[in-house]
Amino acid sequence: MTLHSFFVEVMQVVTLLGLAPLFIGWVRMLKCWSQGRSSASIFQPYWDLAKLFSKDMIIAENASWIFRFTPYLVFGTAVLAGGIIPILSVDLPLAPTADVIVLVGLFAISRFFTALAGMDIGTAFGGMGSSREMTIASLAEPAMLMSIFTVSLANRSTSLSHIVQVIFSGQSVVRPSLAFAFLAFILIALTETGRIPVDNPATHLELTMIHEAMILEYSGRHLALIEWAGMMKLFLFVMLGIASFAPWGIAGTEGFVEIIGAFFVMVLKLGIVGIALILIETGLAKMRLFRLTEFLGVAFLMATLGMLAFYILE
Amino acid sequence: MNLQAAAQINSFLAAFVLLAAFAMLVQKRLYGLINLFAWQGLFLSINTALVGFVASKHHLYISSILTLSLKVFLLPYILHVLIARLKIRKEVETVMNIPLTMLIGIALVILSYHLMSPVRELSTLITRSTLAVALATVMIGLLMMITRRHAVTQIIGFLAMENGLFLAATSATYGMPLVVELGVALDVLIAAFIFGIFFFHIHTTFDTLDVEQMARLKEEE
Amino acid sequence: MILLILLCVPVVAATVLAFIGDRKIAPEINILGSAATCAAGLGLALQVYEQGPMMAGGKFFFVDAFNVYLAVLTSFVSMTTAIFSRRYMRREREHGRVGHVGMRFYHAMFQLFIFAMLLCLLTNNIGILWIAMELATLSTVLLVSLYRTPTAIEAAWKYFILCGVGIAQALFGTVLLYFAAEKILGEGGDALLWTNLSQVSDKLEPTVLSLAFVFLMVGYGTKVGLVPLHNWLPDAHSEGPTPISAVLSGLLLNIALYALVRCKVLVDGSTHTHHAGNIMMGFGLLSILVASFSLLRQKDIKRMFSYSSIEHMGIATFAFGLGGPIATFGALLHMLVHSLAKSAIFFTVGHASQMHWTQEMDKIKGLFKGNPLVGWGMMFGVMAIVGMPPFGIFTSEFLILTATIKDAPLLTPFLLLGVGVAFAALFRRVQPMVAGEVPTYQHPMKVAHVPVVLHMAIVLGIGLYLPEFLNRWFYTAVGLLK
Amino acid sequence: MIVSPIEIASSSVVLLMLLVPAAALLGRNQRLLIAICSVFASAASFMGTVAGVMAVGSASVERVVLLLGLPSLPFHLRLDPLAGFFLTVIGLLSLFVSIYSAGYLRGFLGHRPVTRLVVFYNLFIAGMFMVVLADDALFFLISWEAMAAASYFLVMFEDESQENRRAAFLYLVIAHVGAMAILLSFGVMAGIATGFESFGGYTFDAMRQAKIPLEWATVAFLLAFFGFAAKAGVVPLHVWLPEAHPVAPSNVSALMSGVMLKTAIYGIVRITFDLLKVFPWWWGAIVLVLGLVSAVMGVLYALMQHDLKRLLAYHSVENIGIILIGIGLAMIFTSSHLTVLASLALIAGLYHTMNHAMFKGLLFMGAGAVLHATHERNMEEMGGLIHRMPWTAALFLVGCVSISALPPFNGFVSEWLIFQAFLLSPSLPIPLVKLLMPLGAALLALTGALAAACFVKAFGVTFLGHWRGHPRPRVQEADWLMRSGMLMGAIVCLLLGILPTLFIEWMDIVPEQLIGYKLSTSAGAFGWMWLTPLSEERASYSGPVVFCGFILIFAAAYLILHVKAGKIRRGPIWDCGFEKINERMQYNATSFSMPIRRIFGFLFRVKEEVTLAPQSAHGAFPRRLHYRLRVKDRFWNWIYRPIVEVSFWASRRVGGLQRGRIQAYLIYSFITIIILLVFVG
Repeated sequence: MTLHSFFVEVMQVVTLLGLAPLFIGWVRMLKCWSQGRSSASIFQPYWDLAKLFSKDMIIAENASWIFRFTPYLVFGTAVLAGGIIPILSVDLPLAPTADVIVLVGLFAISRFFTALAGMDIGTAFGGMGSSREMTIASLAEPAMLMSIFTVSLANRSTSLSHIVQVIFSGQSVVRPSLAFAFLAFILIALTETGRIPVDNPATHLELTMIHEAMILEYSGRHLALIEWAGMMKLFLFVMLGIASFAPWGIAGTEGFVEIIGAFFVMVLKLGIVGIALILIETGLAKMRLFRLTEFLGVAFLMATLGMLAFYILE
Repeated sequence: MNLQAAAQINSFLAAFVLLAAFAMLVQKRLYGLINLFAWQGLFLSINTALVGFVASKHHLYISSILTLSLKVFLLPYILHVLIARLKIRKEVETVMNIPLTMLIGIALVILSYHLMSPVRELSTLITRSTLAVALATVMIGLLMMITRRHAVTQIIGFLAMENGLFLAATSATYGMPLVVELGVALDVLIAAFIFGIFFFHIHTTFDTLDVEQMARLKEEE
Repeated sequence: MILLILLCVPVVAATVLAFIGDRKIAPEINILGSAATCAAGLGLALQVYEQGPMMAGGKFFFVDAFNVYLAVLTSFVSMTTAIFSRRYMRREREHGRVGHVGMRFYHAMFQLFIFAMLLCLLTNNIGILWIAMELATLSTVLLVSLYRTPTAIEAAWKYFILCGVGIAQALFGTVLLYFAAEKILGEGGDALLWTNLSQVSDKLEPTVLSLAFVFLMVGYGTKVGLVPLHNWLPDAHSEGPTPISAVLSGLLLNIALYALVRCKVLVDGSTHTHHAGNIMMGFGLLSILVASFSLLRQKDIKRMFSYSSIEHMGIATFAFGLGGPIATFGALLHMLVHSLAKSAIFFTVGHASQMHWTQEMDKIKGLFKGNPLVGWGMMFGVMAIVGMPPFGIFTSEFLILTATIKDAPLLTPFLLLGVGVAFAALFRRVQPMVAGEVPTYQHPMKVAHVPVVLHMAIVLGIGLYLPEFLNRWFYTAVGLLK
Repeated sequence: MIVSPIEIASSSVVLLMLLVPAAALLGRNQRLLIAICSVFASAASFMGTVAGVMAVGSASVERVVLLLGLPSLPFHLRLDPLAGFFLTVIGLLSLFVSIYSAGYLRGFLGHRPVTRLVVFYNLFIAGMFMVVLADDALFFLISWEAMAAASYFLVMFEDESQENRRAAFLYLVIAHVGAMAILLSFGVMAGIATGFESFGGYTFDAMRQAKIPLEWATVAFLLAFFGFAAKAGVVPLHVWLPEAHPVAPSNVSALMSGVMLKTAIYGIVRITFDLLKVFPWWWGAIVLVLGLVSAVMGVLYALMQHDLKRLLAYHSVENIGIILIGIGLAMIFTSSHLTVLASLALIAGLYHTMNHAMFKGLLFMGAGAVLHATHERNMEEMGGLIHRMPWTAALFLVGCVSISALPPFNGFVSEWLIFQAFLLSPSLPIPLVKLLMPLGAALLALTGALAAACFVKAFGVTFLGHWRGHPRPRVQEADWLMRSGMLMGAIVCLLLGILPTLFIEWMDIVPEQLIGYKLSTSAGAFGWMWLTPLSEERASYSGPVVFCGFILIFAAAYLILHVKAGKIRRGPIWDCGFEKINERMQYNATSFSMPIRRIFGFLFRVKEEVTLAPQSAHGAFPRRLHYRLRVKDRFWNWIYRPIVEVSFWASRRVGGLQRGRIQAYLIYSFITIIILLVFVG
């Protein structure tokens, strides 16, 4: 691996860290517009993070080390994932360390610890959040795997950068199975990133919240790390979707110019995705918890159908 | 005498033994039963003696005497004494109705004839025909034990079976080896003592000799 | 010579004990007598092992690998039983369940019984075999009713009548056998000698022999306790004093089976068909199934184990019926280990029921804590009897099962069903008895360690390592039974 | 080498056997007994491990024939890589558990004598060793049943309680029925091998040589699979497992759950891949389907439990299912001659065998430590233990993370391999199985996710929050022996997670001998850091990098943020403005799993009862509310109860033969004679 690829790696992580809040800002702005409100600046998330970092913290008396350890882990997994998913280029030295399954595993472990942190304090809400989160995840995660499996079956690899390369090389024609997989992926992405209709990132009404309920006790830099990780997660899912379904524009192994190009293409895609996301969110309303099982069931079913379709039709 | 006559007499006596068995099957009175048993023993011993004479098997005389003393005198005597001692009722009732019992008995006779016919063909002895009778007697003895519910009658049935066996031993094969016959006799004797003791035990514990009383040991529903 | 000693010692002991059977030293004499018998038996075994089959008393006795190992087994188990009965009967007497006469009677009859069984085994004359068998029955009848309780008397009566009838059938069979043999061997005693019969068996008239076998089967089968001729067995074995139950279950059944097998050999030799075998297999299988299902609902401990004896006799009978080297080998081994394990179980059962003065299993509890030897003895005994490795019975059942897979694959499921049900039933009952806390009404007592430990050790040993001499023995026996 | 592995192995068995009488003698001095026996048991297990490692490493096949058993069928011992692998698994966990028990058993001092426990504990380990060493049917079965019997007594150790006795009984009966089935299967194979003319057929060698016709092979396989499944706790034969494992002393449950079940896996592999060798694809399909069912049902039942050890026991069902998925895939691939994939799947299965042994052992040891400290098995009462027992908590957490298949721990690697095997299945020729594959992958994924949920519950409810029950016990940390036992387990879990390539290279000989393909050539192609099952285009995973990545990023974030460490205040819990929030208000096991119960409820017999106590004086609110929840296993009513009822019905019928009337008995013999006479004449 060359100096160049290391540079790319760093570039990616920086992009991730830098752009994730911006994307959130963009999404929020769109949301306000769509609801006819005047919006905060697109850079507002940065200010929020900065504020949280500078604050000092209150931790509940009986918080154990798990509670304090979780934010770093969540943040760490997000960054690590950023080094693996081809955002700008497929030529990543870290790419072979982890394929899609590992990626799902990374998200899973951060969820695992977030849920534990939720139970650590011993409030009703923490427990509630963890319980709901794990329930949803236990349906969403397999669906996620299924839809990704379909893609990787189609491209005969589970390593993302290879998938992208295969798609570039044009070996993989458009397939019905991929359609199923894509649909499933959208539903799951909404679930995993805690968007409407599954969870409402804006709410703090105790009984409706899921993700928020777990991190209720966090403050200061811990909260900042978790918020930031959350933003990155949304960003990463978008990137994951792009890489596995519409990777065109991601740079190959050549010089800097492509990467600059890839950067702008990516920003463009982000903008579009943001709009799409808002359209979905304004279109739907938050569901009751037990309606979610149907929602996720559909996702799971579709993903499995996609894989079946691959086996039957191709 | 000539073998023909001997065979005649032999089968005649055998028939008598069988007849006695049938009579026992339907005899209700205890004393009568014992007497019939004694008669059966008598026929048996005569038959044995006859066979011994015809076939000049002298050890058969001994077994005939054994039979006489044991089955005709000793056992009936013991039974009489016991009955007297225990002051048990004279009447015994049968469990099944007599005609049916008779029919079954006859069926048994037919069956045993049928079964023994191949064996008869093989035998060259003058007494071959009595083998079937012997089997029938054994079976009827068993049938008697089944139909009666009185300890004494059961024992008599058991002894009747023994008679049948004796008949078989003497008729089918001019007598078993002497040592065996002696042993069998000894066993019968011991058995006699044992059931003697038993009558007392049963009578003292259940103050009746009705075996129907002895049905405690069983698998519960 | 040794053979005569072997037979005389019990008679002498019986006569002596008939007079002084109620003295304090009577148990010791009893033990001494049976120990001497056992020694003689071992001597005889050694002789046979070195010189092969032998006759004695002018063809009157015949000893080969088959019966000598049973003779040794018989004398050995009767010795250990005598040791066990010392403590047991003393306690019974202290508790006033038997009086002076009873004790005399008990000891005398015990020795007489041993004599009868040994005579059964060693005689060469099928008639004598029958007589000895009857003698064995008669000598135990009154022992069964020793306690004079209504149930005991009832049991003894049934035992007496049913076995008497059965034995009568056997005599008829013997007569027929003689009838057939006489044509070949001429009249007189020789015609009943097994040695002669076995030589000429193929000349014997098949029809007669198959008829004879029916009667012998029913007759000796009654003594073996094969279903549906078994009804006397649970009663008799559960009502008598426990030492008697031990020898009845452990030995007498074996002897009867031995007689049956001897007859089967002749019949097979004559008819050249597998009829006899099939009949035995039928009886065996029926016994296994009926017995094992009956086990499920037992409440009386001794009754339960007598049902298990029926089951195991069924297995052995089945195996003999199956024939073939492996099955026969298994059957012989099974007879050996079963009688050892079963008598060991009865020893522990006797002590257990004495500790609680009841035979109801619901009342027996906490033996592990109360008396480890009894508790663990019973536990391991049961594990052995249900065929758990590494005990010997597993080996025999292993052989029998695998042989069945070969010769009668369709019967294997039934066999397994029986064995499995018996397993569940026995454990279901034994577990609560051995485990748990000691109940208040349990009183400690001194128990006879030696017999239990000895038996279980041998059973375990055979399971782990079958000595070469036993192996050779069984093989020669298998050869004889071909 | 100087001493051959099999010598070491057999001497370790001998050592364990010698401990039995020794323990019986030392019964007087319990403390000494515990010390000595733990030391020697650990030594023996260590020897076993060494032997196993050497056997696999040297790829040697050694035989020994003992002069025991039947003279014509002596005991055959054989140590080949497969046996060596399982020997390693068993030995390793036994080592850890033996060290652990040295501390754990002290808890019994003063309460009850542990002689029995120690004796059968050693017998148990010896039995497991012998099972994998056995090379003929008789010795295999003897060791198999010895193992079962020993564990039976261990389960029944605290025999006062009805519950324990019932569990032990159920366990023993099912185990014995299984053993009988195995016996039959051996019988069939031996019979084909030599036609029963001699005992020679009962050696495994003879069975290997034998050309067994397919229908008989099928019979043998089905019987054997039934038997081993009964031992492994495959649904629906699993009912004994959640009964027996919780009631046994925890060191024993660790061994039973961790390695005893694995002997069944060993048996399946041995019979299918080694003895029968040739088999149709649908055998594999059966194994695969049953594996999937067990995995899903196991984890779902586990989620419903609130007894910690019971929960873990159900997870054993799940993991056995996962292992069987791997084995089943391997069988399918083998039958369609895809050796590469077959060895991949087999490796995955065996890898998970190893992993499950480690983390399940660790978890049971942790549960034992909790039980030991709190005398409580019911999670509803627990909570907040992480403050009192930090070590146990941390180590238990490692177990939780591993079993939930999360990187960088070991559980993840094996499931990752199985997923790879699934993803490579399109090359299968059999259409029916091809359809099975995606469903299989889906269910496996579901299982993993549910397992994560279940262990968030297990750890969160047990160790986090506040103590729920009152009174609050005096809890103190497990002693150093118990901790070190668990620590070793945890370390192995981590190593297996981050260094899979080395491990695979070590155990690679097993599939090479059974299937005939060496995976490590491709798997280790990029050095020890990169695990690339087939090719790095296909898929790749690097445990070390992920692990280091974590470390680095933590470090970085932590350092950067603590340059100016804003001070941390400890404050009371924020109660969202509600009044007096107390520990009874925490989510507990039942409430945590409530949503999942709602979703998958149709799989169980769920009984919910809510009763309101009479209204209080002023009416508005009920004074107290009783909530009762019962979640039952459906299989009990479907399969087991009918069997019991039928057999008792039969028993009643049979009892009709014995009604006490002597005439009836006479009639029986009368009729018997008549029938026989007619039959003959």
